[in-house]
Amino acid sequence: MACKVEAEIKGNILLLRMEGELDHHEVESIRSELTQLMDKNEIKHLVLNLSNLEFMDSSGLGLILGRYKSIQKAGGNVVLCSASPQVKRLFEMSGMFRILMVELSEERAFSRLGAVQ
Amino acid sequence: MNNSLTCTFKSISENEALARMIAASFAAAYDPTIGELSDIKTVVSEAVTNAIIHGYSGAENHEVYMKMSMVERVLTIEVRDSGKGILEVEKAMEPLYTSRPDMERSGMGFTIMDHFMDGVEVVSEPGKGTTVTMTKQLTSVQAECH
Amino acid sequence: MNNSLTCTFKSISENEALARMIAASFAAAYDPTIGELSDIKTVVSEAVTNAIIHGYSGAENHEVYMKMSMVERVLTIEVRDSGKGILEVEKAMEPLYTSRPDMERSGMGFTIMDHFMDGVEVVSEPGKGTTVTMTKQLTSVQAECH
Amino acid sequence: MSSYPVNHETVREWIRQSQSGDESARERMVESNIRLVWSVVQRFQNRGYDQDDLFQIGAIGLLKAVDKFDLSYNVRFSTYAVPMIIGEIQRFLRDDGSVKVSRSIKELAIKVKRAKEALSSQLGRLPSVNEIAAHLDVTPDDVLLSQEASRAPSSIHETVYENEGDPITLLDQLSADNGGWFHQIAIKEALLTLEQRDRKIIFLRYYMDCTQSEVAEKLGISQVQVSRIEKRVLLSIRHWMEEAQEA
Ligand SMILES: Nc1ncnc2c1ncn2[C@@H]1O[C@H](COP(=O)(O)OP(=O)(O)OP(=O)(O)O)[C@@H](O)[C@H]1O
Ligand SMILES: Nc1ncnc2c1ncn2[C@@H]1O[C@H](COP(=O)(O)OP(=O)(O)OP(=O)(O)O)[C@@H](O)[C@H]1O
Ligand SMILES: [Mg+2]
Ligand SMILES: [Mg+2]
Repeated sequence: MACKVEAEIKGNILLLRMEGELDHHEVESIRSELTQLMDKNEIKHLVLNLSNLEFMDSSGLGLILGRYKSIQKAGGNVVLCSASPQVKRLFEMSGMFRILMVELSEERAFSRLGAVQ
Repeated sequence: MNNSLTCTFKSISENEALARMIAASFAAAYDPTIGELSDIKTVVSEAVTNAIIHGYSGAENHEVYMKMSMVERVLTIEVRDSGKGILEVEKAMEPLYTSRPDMERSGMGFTIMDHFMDGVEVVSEPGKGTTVTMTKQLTSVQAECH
Repeated sequence: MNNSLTCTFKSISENEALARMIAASFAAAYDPTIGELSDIKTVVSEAVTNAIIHGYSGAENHEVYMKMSMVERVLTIEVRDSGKGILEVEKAMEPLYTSRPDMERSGMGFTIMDHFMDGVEVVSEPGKGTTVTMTKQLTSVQAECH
Repeated sequence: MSSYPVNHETVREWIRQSQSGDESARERMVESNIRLVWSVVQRFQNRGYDQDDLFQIGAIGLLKAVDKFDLSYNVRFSTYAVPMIIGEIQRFLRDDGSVKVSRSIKELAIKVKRAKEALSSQLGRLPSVNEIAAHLDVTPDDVLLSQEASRAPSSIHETVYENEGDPITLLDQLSADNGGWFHQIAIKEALLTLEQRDRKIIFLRYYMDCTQSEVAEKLGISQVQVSRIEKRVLLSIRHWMEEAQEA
């Protein structure tokens, strides 16, 4: 299944809801759209809702890490609010949980970032 | 029941999903758990992606070969390319090592294969190509609910 | 996007389902209609079953070869065995002709392939094997949202 | 099932009678071709239709064939009837069949996801594909396909930037204090819990930056062994750290 990304912008926070399968093929096209979107809207923080992401491999890790780096430069944070066990395992394996904030819901992620701002 | 399947497909990124699907279909006959199936799909995705982006540097007119076999519930998956090969296999297999940080690769591919499978073997010759062979013992559904 | 895939698998009846799945996965990338996908699965099933039960008379230690390609939304499926071959192809393709009424075959396989696909070609040599090549034009995505 | 071979001339006679209004001849035609209709219907399995319903539709095709068969031609009735039966069923299926796979698969994918969750908590483990299929009353094929199919072509393509020079690892790229997979301090503590050889391997690998082969050489074991031990140790460290965190 192709990967669908739903983006929502609130102030300087970008919320991404990802759905389907995030592999190298999908990442290639999503990345450029995403960087454009982030630049254009002067995004500082990123919130990831991956609850409907059925599949991800290291290509997805690369995509998220890439965004993390630019977010970090801007002094922002990347918050993960939901992910399947398969995706969580990859995050764990690659040490992603050390750089991601984890929250239980989109709302809590927003309010936490609001506090950080 | 033992079985085997070989296939060859073009080195286009669309075929990462196709390879995953073929692997999942092959394994499905052995009634794996959804977790095992997802592991299998992940490692096939890693190996095929490597063949396409590293082995063939993204050139689409090449072929990737995949062989799967099942013997006594031990699954063996071989993914082979005739691409540029790996100079230092050891180093390539290190966690977080990538030769393509510019492509936002994270260098986790081999580490993931290693973790999700029972065994991973990489044979490569620069200029000739790379063969990754992975094995995994599937649990039997009965064995789990003792 | 054009693509092609070849695969080889053992002549065991379990692989009828595998071949169907592979064909479905290959075609699914082109977003066919449900009807088209079912047609494709059915004809692959017919051709592979023929290779196994007629070509190899049910012997399990042989190989069936399948090739799929997609060019401009024209799907070509080739199924090949190196089995006993067909003496009279014309006759074999007639509706209701079967050489195995004892197996309760109904002699409908080729007729179904003919109806579900745009073209079916059978090349066979007794003692050498049989190749069935089928083509089908998939509806274009636009055609349905008029 | 009453189906029996009927000779060619008898069939033609029945058709003649049937076409001139003899209902019982028409019925006999249907009866003697039940097998034929079924063998067509079989080919439409797995399309989500009741076989009996499809049989009824197929029988309509058969009757049309009886009514329309031209006795002046010298073809066998079955040769004429089979396409009519197939055609009738295909016509019946066409409306539904023209739905794009992507749409129906999406719907099934949602069901599969729910079933996965429900069965996981019910069984206390991840369900198998067959268990999900049985739960949803669909084929295992469909479960698989719903997990991964219909990959729409991607729209935007990006430019790949080529970077000359040494490859940089992620570790270099992530600034701050990130020194590997572990917190430096926590790992030191965890290391104390290890056997001597295991500790040495981890030390060489993650503090001295040795490759697996280098470690193997130093310890006089094979690289594969190093890899195995390392995997096991990392796992135990992770467990240790998780416990430490919970405590
Ligand atoms: N088939 C191959 N052909 C040539 N080189 C390869 C091949 N597979 C892997 N490599 C080399 O090994 C390195 C490590 O591979 P690995 O899959 O672990 O990480 P990656 O592909 O760089 O990043 P990631 O998989 O996390 O996206 C690659 O960067 C590449 O240099
Ligand atoms: N691959 C093959 N090798 C050898 N003979 C074949 C092969 N495929 C078909 N045939 C011959 O052609 C005949 C007709 O094939 P067809 O698929 O139409 O009917 P069937 O297989 O006999 O019955 P059904 O497909 O309805 O179960 C077969 O009975 C067999 O004699
Ligand atoms: Mg990789
Ligand atoms: Mg047949």
